[in-house]
Amino acid sequence: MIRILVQTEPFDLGAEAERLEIGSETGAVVTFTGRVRDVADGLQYMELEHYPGMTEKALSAIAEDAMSRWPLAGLTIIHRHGRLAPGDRIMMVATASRHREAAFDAARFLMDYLKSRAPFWKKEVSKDGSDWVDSSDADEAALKRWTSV
Amino acid sequence: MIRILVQTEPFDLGAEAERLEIGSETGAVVTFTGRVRDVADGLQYMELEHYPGMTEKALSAIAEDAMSRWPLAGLTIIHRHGRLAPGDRIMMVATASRHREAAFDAARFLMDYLKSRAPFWKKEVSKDGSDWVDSSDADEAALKRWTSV
Amino acid sequence: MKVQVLYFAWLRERIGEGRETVETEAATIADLVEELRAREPRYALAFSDMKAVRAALDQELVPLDTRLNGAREVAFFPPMTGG
Amino acid sequence: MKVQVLYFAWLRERIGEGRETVETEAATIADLVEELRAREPRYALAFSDMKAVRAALDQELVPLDTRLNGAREVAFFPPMTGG
Repeated sequence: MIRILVQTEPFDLGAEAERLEIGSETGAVVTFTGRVRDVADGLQYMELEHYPGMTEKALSAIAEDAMSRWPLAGLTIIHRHGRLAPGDRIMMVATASRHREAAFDAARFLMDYLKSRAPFWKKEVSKDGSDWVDSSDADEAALKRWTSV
Repeated sequence: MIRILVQTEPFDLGAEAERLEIGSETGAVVTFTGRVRDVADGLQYMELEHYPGMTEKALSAIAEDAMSRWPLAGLTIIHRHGRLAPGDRIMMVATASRHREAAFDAARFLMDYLKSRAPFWKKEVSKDGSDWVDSSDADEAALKRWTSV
Repeated sequence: MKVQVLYFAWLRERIGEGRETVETEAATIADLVEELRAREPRYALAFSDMKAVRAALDQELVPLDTRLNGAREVAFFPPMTGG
Repeated sequence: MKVQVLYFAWLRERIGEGRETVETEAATIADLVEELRAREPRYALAFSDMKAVRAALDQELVPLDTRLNGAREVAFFPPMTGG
């Protein structure tokens, strides 16, 4: 069961986790929540741009890949776009499985792929100007964990 | 900020995650929720015994260890005891950090230690009788991840 | 051949629009970049460092030497920063 | 020397109580196990496979050859199954 949402509105982490807690075969649910952090010179807001159409396709492909790699009962990806304030939630993933190993691995896999393969771009706006957030070499390197297998 | 609760009552995962989302330095919150799974011959309930006094000490020691290994803004451990039905939540951990790596690693570390080093014992009661859940070699082996460093 | 060309993030800002229809005979995405660059300085500026540019063909991430092959939509953007 | 002895899970069930005060001259936890075993069959049964028994001294997990050294509380239990 894959659930993918791309939206400007906030989401309810507790309710999303509960959606995955169905039946009595799911022993483990892992969630990750990403939030807007402040920057050195005081963030006014973050503007999250995305590529409508491709975003949904990319998230679905990443989700299907996770479902094929681990025995998951379900997974959820919610990613916001638009204007976000410091401390706002940006996105979440949640994974459900019989055991903790699969749930943890799959959540981490989803995050590693979302960071570098989902078409979102972050712009940080502070009183001194604005900057597009650079992609990180560490994030690109993190993907290698999953391809060397 | 360490929060540890040992209780018979259910807990509110969403509210617990939100407690860790303080300020604008925390970019990542990871949660793990463990649930009672059914067994082959139909679980009536699970009885969770623990060692009052030692439980709180052991959980505190595991939590302090995690705080010293990773740059965490906070972590939460809630573990229930008493009688639980199939599908009930048994326990949760939550970790908060600037970045996802520390939050994921710390949550996994907490789970690995809770499995084999927190004084809880699970008894599964089905209509055909009852059985104490055996500890798993895989759980014991999982601890090695953290000691070989 | 008519193709929809999309720009995101600072590529969009430098070029000044997010989407346009381009008439092109380019065989590959890289050829299309050359044609655009030759048009106007704002394109030359946007495409000055191709190591910082990624492309998608009909909404699939692809290398820059990929052939257009009748694609309807080509998108240019910096490395993604999701999550 | 008087020491509180606690039993959990199937050790508690086999011995038939969760806690008792024991008068002992044992030097180590293993010595205490020997004393208990000699007492009654239910103790011998509970302690028949020591590979399946863990111990805590004053609420700290310790090896079975640990010296009692005036400890107030000794606990016996199977490998833990938390989480």
